[in-house]
Amino acid sequence: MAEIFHVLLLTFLIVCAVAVAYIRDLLSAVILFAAYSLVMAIIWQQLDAPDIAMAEAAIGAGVTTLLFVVTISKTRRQE
Amino acid sequence: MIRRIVATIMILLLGTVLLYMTSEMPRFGDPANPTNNELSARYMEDVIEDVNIPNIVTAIITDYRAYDTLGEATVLFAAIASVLAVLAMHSDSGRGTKLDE
Amino acid sequence: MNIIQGLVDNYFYFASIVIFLIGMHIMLTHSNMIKKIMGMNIMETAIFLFVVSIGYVDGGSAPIVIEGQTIRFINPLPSALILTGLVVGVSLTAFALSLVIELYKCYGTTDSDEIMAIRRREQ
Amino acid sequence: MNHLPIVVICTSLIGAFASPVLGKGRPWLPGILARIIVPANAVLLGILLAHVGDVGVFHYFVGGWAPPWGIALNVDYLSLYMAMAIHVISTIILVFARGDLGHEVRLDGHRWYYTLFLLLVAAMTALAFSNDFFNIFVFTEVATIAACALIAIKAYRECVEASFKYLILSTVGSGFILLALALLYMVTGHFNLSLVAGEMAAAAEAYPMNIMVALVLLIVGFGVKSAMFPLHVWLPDAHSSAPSPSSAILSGLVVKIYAVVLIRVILTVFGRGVLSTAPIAEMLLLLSSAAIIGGSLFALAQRDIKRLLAYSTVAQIGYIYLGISLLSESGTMGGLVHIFNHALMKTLLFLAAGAMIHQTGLRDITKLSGIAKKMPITMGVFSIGALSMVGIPGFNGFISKMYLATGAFEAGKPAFIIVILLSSLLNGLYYLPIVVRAFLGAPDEGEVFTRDRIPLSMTIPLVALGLACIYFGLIPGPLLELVRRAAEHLILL
Amino acid sequence: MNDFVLQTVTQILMPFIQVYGIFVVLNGHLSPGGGFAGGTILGASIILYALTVDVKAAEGIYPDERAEMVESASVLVFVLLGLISLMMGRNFLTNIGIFPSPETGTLLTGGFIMPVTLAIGAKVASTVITLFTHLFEEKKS
Repeated sequence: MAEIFHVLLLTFLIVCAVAVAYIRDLLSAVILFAAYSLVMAIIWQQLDAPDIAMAEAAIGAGVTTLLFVVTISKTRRQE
Repeated sequence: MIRRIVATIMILLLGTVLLYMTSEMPRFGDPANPTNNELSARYMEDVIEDVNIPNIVTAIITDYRAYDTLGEATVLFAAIASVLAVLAMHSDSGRGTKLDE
Repeated sequence: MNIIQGLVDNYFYFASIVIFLIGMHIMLTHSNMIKKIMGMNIMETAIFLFVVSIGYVDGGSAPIVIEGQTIRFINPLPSALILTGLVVGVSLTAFALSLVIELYKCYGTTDSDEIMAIRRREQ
Repeated sequence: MNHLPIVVICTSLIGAFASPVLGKGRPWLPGILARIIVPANAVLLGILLAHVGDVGVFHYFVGGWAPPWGIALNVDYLSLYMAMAIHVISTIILVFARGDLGHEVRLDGHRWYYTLFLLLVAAMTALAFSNDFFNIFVFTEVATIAACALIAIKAYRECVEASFKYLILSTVGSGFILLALALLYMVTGHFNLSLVAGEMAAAAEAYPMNIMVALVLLIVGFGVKSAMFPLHVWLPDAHSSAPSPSSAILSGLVVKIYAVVLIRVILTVFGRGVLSTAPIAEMLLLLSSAAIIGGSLFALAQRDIKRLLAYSTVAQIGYIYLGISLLSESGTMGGLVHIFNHALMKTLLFLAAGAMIHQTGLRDITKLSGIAKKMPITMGVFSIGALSMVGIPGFNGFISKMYLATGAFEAGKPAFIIVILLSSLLNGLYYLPIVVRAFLGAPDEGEVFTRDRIPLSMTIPLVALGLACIYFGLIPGPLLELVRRAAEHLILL
Repeated sequence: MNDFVLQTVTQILMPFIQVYGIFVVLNGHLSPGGGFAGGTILGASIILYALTVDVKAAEGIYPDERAEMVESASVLVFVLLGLISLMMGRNFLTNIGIFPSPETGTLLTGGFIMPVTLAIGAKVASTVITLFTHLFEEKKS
């Protein structure tokens, strides 16, 4: 059961990564990246590494996304 | 365009090698893996005696391998210093000027 | 068949290698610099996933000692190192993004090919 | 005494951490601080070297935890040699920066410049001493960020672009390094270099793919950072657009510290057992020969003096890798001694070029004809550097080339002697015209060179470097003794 | 952004987020979390305030001079803690045996782990805020 859940999460990660590559709207790509980070945090919780899960949720989904959004607001939104 | 094709081919080649290697790796989650040696055993068994705190990960990053954490705080410091330096230096004069004049 | 069986057994490694390759592909083939940095982040998190899954042990639990209980833990060392790696990644991202903002002010674009074209025109 | 390596690293770090606060409103203070700390550390390293001569090489356990559990520092002759080189060359560059930096970086940026400089020195020293894979990764990142920022701090847009390109390629390299050390950890269960080396034979038996892929990834990862030949694309832009003191430290030291780490990893961790199973050393030989010839040919086509020097660095890195991958004692010695010799020469050339650009604003080598009438001292030491680069006997460049040639002969690969001779010829073809034109040529129309003085803080480092080039060319004994011990340590393993 | 609901909710939530961040920092050695995660949460709370209520006010809370002081001081504290053990004749960054470590499971246990975690927390929070304000505002320095 846990394996199926893991495979689903990993598939979601791969789909997100491919989508980031193909979406030309940078803001959407950043939002997808935030989703990717959150799923990554869940995976780390599943791998019994709660310390990294917390750090990833705060750093990956929070700060990195924020920095990207700020940069895009300063520059161009389309690729 | 040629650059993209070359990069794609290189990455596909690298991917084939890496995935082939993946199939030969120690099995995922196996307690008999080479990584589960005396090193991780010591961290788990002696952490209370050595460091006197229950969270093993924190014990590793702030005591056993505190030097790495010092380096990592230095990375943060380097990043913030770099960002401040770059943004401050380019704030007004000199922006957009070319090199050879 | 051995290879397929190996890949299925090591599905976490498999997935992280695939994501690593996707991230690297974004980094090397896209000309938009913000996309490049996103690719860099994806590549790094893929490696982090790889490292952490090395430390996973079937039936292990989170590495926090509870007095009087002897249970099997996952290997704590990769987790500890990746905690460091995460911060390194965000530092690199922040610095790269500040360079992108500067480049946008200098050249009016975030596309490295366009910057190359502008430089060639000026020479 | 045993604590000295960590004291050296920590004083640089403390200086770096304190500089932004101390330098607020007092832009001269961080420079003075740096010019006190780095020479003082060079002296401390000299004391440490004498101490190691008495008690032999040792490992220092940070936090008191012995290797499998904690991080060890490797205090041997290779790390001491590198750390000494870093501190001696940095001292000279820092003295030069006092006169030159005002023209390249705005005054309120000086505190950041010295902060980043000290961070870079500390990170490189830590890399030289480190005996732990993850520690190497962390300090590699510190050095990468600091080096990129030292380029981008100059307020020109070319610098920002070069810095970004450097950062992106370096990050790919870092990713490869992290993946490689994960692969090694996966099959050996350790991060400590010595312990991984101990497990290597068994692991190579059981998981040959992992070991081979990790080796290749490490070579590519550190190869990008140290500008190994086909991966050098970032170097010319980065080193030519940076402020002159930055160019000097980047070309003289930063690319080499990665080369040294790679050499240490390949020779002590993987060892000859793994190297003999695949033609890795032969590949490195071919790549470095391509670097030597290709870098020189590219340099021949340049007109911008700093760009020319940058391409020359690509060729010289080729010498270092050539010497190491010959796998003979003289070859290794030649490669290692070339690290210091090239650091002296290239620092000298970049600083002299910086002084010329500083006085005349000219970067085009064809416009520099007759400049020796204006700046005789600068051009004089530039000629010393150029002759040394070409490998004229009596200058230090000759010593390393001689050892490289002997090493090629010892290894039974005399074909590489031809490569070395050919590259000396090419070096002559692009360095000597500059010198000849500067001394004998007449100034262009419109360019009136009147004799004037550069600040003493710029002359002294130039003259010191010039004298050092001659000194180590005539009396190489003590340096060679140190290098021989470092090479023996590497070869025996 | 001038959305009243958003501003009110943010102002109500701010103290809770900050208390949680401080909790994560302080309990880093007893439960999951630590300086990195907690520091980021603390920093994120200020950024949230800046984004929804007022960037200028957030800068008033955390001006540049203070940021630079905290940046330098927190890392210096780390290095100096390591040097204390050096002065006592032990190796750099030695913890147990130099620093007092009361009984297991309490807040102050673990020698210098508490001060180090606090320093890292302060450092990370400060870095996050400074990065945001500088990329967002790019003031003249």
